[in-house]
Amino acid sequence: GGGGEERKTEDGLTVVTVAYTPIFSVGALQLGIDQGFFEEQGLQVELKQVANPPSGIAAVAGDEVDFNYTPSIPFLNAIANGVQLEIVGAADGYAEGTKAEVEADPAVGLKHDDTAVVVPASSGIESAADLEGKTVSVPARGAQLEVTIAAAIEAAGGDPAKVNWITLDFPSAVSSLKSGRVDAAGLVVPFVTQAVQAGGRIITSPGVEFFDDGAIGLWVSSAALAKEDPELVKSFEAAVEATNEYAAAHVAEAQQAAATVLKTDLAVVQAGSVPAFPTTVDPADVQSVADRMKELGYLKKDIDAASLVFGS
Amino acid sequence: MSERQVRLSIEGLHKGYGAGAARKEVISDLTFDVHAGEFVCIVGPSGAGKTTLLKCLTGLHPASSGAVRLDGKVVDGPPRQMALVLQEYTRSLMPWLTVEKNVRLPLANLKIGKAEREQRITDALREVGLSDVRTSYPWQLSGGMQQRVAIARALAYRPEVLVMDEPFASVDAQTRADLEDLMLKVRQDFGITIVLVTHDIDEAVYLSDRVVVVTKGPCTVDEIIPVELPFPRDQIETKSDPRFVDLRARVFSRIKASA
Amino acid sequence: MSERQVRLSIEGLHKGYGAGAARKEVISDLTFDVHAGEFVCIVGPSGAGKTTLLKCLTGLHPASSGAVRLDGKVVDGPPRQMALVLQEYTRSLMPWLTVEKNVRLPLANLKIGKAEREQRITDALREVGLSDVRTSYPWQLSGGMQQRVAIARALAYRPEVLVMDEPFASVDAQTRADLEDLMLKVRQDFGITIVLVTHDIDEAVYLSDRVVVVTKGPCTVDEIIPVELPFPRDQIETKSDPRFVDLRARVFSRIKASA
Amino acid sequence: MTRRLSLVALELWLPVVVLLGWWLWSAGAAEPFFPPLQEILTRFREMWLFEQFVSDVLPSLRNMAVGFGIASVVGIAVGLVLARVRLLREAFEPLMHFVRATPGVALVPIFILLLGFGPSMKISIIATAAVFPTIIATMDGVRSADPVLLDISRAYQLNRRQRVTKVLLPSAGPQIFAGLQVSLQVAFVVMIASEMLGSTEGIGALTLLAQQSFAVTDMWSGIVLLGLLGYLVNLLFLLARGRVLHWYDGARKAAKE
Amino acid sequence: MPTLRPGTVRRYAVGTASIAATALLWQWAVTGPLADKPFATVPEILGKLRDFAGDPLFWSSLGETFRVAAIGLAISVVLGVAAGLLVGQSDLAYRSTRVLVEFLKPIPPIVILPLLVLVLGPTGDMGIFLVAFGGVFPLITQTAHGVHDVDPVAAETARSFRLTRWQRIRTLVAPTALPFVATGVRISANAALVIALVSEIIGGAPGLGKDLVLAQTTGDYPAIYALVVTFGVLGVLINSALAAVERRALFWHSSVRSEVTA
Ligand SMILES: Nc1ncnc2c1ncn2[C@@H]1O[C@H](COP(=O)(O)OP(=O)(O)OP(=O)(O)O)[C@@H](O)[C@H]1O
Ligand SMILES: Nc1ncnc2c1ncn2[C@@H]1O[C@H](COP(=O)(O)OP(=O)(O)OP(=O)(O)O)[C@@H](O)[C@H]1O
Ligand SMILES: [Mg+2]
Ligand SMILES: [Mg+2]
Repeated sequence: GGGGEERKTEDGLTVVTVAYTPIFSVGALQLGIDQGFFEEQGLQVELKQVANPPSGIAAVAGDEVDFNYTPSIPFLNAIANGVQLEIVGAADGYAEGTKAEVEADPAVGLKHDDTAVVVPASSGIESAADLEGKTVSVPARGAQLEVTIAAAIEAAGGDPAKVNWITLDFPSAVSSLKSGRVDAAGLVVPFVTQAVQAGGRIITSPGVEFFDDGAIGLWVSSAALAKEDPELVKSFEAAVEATNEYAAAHVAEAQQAAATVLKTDLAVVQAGSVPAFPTTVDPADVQSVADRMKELGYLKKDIDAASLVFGS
Repeated sequence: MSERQVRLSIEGLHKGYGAGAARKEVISDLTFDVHAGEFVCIVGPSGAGKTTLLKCLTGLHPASSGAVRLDGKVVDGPPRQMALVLQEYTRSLMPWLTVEKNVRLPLANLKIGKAEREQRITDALREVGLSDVRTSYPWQLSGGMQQRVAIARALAYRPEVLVMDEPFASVDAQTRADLEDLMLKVRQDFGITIVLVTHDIDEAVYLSDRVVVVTKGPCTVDEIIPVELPFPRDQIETKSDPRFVDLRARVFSRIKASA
Repeated sequence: MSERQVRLSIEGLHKGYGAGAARKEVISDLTFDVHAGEFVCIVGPSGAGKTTLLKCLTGLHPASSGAVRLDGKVVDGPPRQMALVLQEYTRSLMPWLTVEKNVRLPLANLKIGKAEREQRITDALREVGLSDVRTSYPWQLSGGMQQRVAIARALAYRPEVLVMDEPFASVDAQTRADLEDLMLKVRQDFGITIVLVTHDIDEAVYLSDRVVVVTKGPCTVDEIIPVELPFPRDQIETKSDPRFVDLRARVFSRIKASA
Repeated sequence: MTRRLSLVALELWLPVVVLLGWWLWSAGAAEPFFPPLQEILTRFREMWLFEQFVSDVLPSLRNMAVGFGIASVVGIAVGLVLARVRLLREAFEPLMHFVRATPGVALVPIFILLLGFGPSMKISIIATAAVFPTIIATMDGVRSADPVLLDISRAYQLNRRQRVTKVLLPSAGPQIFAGLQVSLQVAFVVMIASEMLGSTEGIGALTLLAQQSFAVTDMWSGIVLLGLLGYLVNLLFLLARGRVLHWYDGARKAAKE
Repeated sequence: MPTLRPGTVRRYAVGTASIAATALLWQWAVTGPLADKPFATVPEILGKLRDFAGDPLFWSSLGETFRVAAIGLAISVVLGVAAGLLVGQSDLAYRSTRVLVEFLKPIPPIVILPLLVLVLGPTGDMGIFLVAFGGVFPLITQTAHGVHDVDPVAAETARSFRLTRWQRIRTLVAPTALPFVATGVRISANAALVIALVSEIIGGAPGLGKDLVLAQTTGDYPAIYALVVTFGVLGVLINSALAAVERRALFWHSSVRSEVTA
């Protein structure tokens, strides 16, 4: 990270460091790099993998990387706690009409939403409301899965405050589900598939239910960078926009790129959901997430999403 | 007491340290016997190999070749009926145990009652003059006192064979004389066999039935000198016996020759 | 050599171990002087406090009260011109250093050239009879050899005041005699002052200008016995001098009385 | 009395200076990740005194104490056996180093799989991680016992139990306690890590939750709590050590008198 | 001696046999009682390891992890031994720093990681810092205890000859503390590997940790366990190397000596 002269390469490109979390939608970024959208904007991207969005956010806030991938929920958590960030682009999300489609036919949930709540097939849990009073595993407390599942429970008429949340990594969650140590598990693909194969049943796709159509995964930078070097941020924004436009039109290529970056089989990626790649971030989408989180008690104060988008 | 019966026999003993080119022969073809109830002193120049010999004798170190036998049985580890006082007395007491616990430690395994055990500890400590430091730790004692704790430990064990390596090196002349007489008395009372290494020629002659003079580089028996002075012996009387003076001179000249 | 000049003075020395109720007074109101170039031997019963006295003398332990002065200056740490041979010789050598490196260790701080340093090491080791084990480690040596390494270390240091605690306890009679003569020669050649603790009364009388007899519990000066035997002394001649035999008997009876 | 006071002063001057420095520096800075010390202390009081202390701190400490206890006993026993039995040492040393180099992220799921996520899982993880420093230190300590003492115990026919309890363990005591002190530190660190997964309560769970959700002040107050507890537990440890090794400290202090 | 002595051969044979037995036990467990659990079989793991062996990226990951662990460990040894010598010898230093050190010791790397990422970024430097932070305290503890182990008689000898402070440290204190330090280094060495990995998992430097995160997100169990095996082997190798160095450096120490004479 850091500004100054050493950012320039010999070809006159500006080096930007971008932190990402290893999920399938990172394929789009790689595709965009391969397609030269960043070079067109005078940028040379240096990728840094981080384990989870919070550490990426810390890296951005400390000016150690320039941009970071984060879903809107950890982003809002950080904002609420005084971390100065700005949204500079969309990373992934749901295509228009997805929510309606899934509501009409829950079976297609997995196709769009890579998250799901799985229960043992034989359990009596039929809807999210039944999760009240149960033990539910999530990969991290206060993060996306917990918030979305809580919202689903509330929407179905249950009380999310009465859920016993428990942190578990996905492999442990799958085996704990099987051995009955948890009543339900919030999972992502490919673990959803594994859990279903091992006798699990999907009761809800909390992601689609929670989010409106539009961007969920965001590209963010520190507010300081946005202020000091708006030109740089603007070029990144433009490159991301071009990237997403191309990726949305060439999903198969994006999946292939994801398989390469994540060093996994293409089949594994294809088994996952098909992400949408929105070109821009609609502040209203983020705002509605913030409002829902406030309602559910995950945020302590009101947030004005519009002011967080770069250039606003 | 049948003194002619062989208790300990050392036969063609060889012992070296190190291996290969660095090997150093310390004991070479050493042979002698110790009879039951006998008091044998070993004298010889510093670095001759006396300590090494005692370690082989007690089975602490294996012989390179040759054999040590106790009552006809080959010694391949410390035999139960032996007790040992090592030259490195400062390091041979457990610093974490008080004086009385140091003495008690080996007694726990003997088939004797508690009362007898405590009696033996009390007696042994009294005999070496340490009754008043029972509950001190070794590191709170002077060098000579530590050495006497090691002696008390061996005495309380009441071994049949007692092996001692310069046990009186650090005590004053008076205490030394007392301890010498104590050894003679213990031998008398319990009929035990004693092998003792010393640098004090007077002491060797005063105590022994026979004095074994060993030579240096490598260690082997130079001469075995019988001491035919009458028992009981007495510090003043025996030491002024002309035979004593003769023997002393003889031992001294042997050591001088072999150094 | 002006023997009347006071080199070391011990004045009203008190020293105890422990604190509070557990406090034990070891040295009580001890006073004597050592003159420049003098050879003083200290004898006394085991556990009297001789080692403790030497440690106060060399400034290793602080006095509880009273003072030790070297050339009029209070000793509050080991003075540069002193060397010390400790009673627990096995533990005073560094096991990770070879014999010659152990001897070399304290020489590094002296303002002498490399050649002289090596010469001193060679001389000192030769004088104690250890020329052939220069590169051995202490734990490869016998007890008596280790003790001689400690002596060689002190000799090579060429101190003005040499303080030794039972330095010959573990060597054979012949070596002991040689080392005694070595001490006399060193004193003669370099005019150094020597304070030596020993349990061997013959040795004390043979070596000393004066013998200091200390008593036990607590330690204090019992008697200071001047030894007016002529120099140079000789192992056979001096020891058969009737004055020597008298002095020996006198020292012995004092120790006996004070034990 | 004045000696006491000056000792206390000696122990406290640096921490006080550091605290003051931290207070002044953090009071002015508007860094979201480095909140003012004053706020941290306020949160500390709100978070941990005293309700949460019973519901979250005590269970964590109990897990740590039990785990450390098991690690101590097992570590000393295994270290002793490995030091004395060459065949076992040669067989188990590679395995031991293998397991030690295995990251917790890979081990924790296995433990969860086998033990669920109750206290027994946490205790097992703590004990497993904390046992190694003690094993290694005990092994090294027992192997450096003075050969003269070993000769003495052989000569006097000490049986195995006596050799272990009266000779080997005491002589290795100083090394064992050095190892135990490291184990204690490991137990502390792993106590936190063990609450990373499968927990809803405990110092670690709360501190990590705070960390993940950017409640930075809460996270700092967790760190402060950990530091305080660590200091206190170490004091207890030193007290116990002093009792067991009084002969050792005494011998060394005697020489300094 | 550079030649393979019978004892060395024997040691390797026994070690290899016990590892083989463990592998068999594992294979039995994952094909038998734990068959439905997310583990990988020995052939799967070996197959994956073979793939790794042919993959230059794997080797560069390995090298990076090793580099971070080694540099971090080296720093913690230098700092830990220096600090341990200081607090071991000076009561003033010990008492002044005790509260702070004991306060810092129980703070786990995972808790302060975000702060480090903030200050140092997701880089190898951060990994090195974490490894050093994790390893330095065991070394301080061990070294300080080692310093206290100096034989009082030897210490008096050194004082009586007025050895300078530096000489005392070099010729008396350091050799006495060396066995304790050696213990400390062996304790810290494997911890260094683990912490290097953890820092990569979060920090994203191109090391094995990153590969492990990838394997976990994609649920690739053979890869997970192949990486675990890689780490274990690395740990064993590092320890063997340290033990060999130790045997040389401590030739005079009774733990090594006994094997020579007995
Ligand atoms: N571990 C060892 N390695 C090599 N050489 C050794 C070892 N132990 C002893 N020696 C050598 O063996 C010889 C005899 O040693 P030993 O201790 O038996 O002599 P000693 O007769 O008891 O002498 P002293 O009267 O001085 O105690 C010495 O030359 C010594 O250097
Ligand atoms: N650290 C200590 N704590 C308590 N008492 C001690 C300590 N060191 C020595 N003493 C006591 O001080 C007294 C004198 O000991 P010191 O070693 O000075 O005697 P010594 O005259 O040198 O005896 P020896 O001739 O046996 O060497 C002894 O009674 C001993 O028990
Ligand atoms: Mg000997
Ligand atoms: Mg003494």
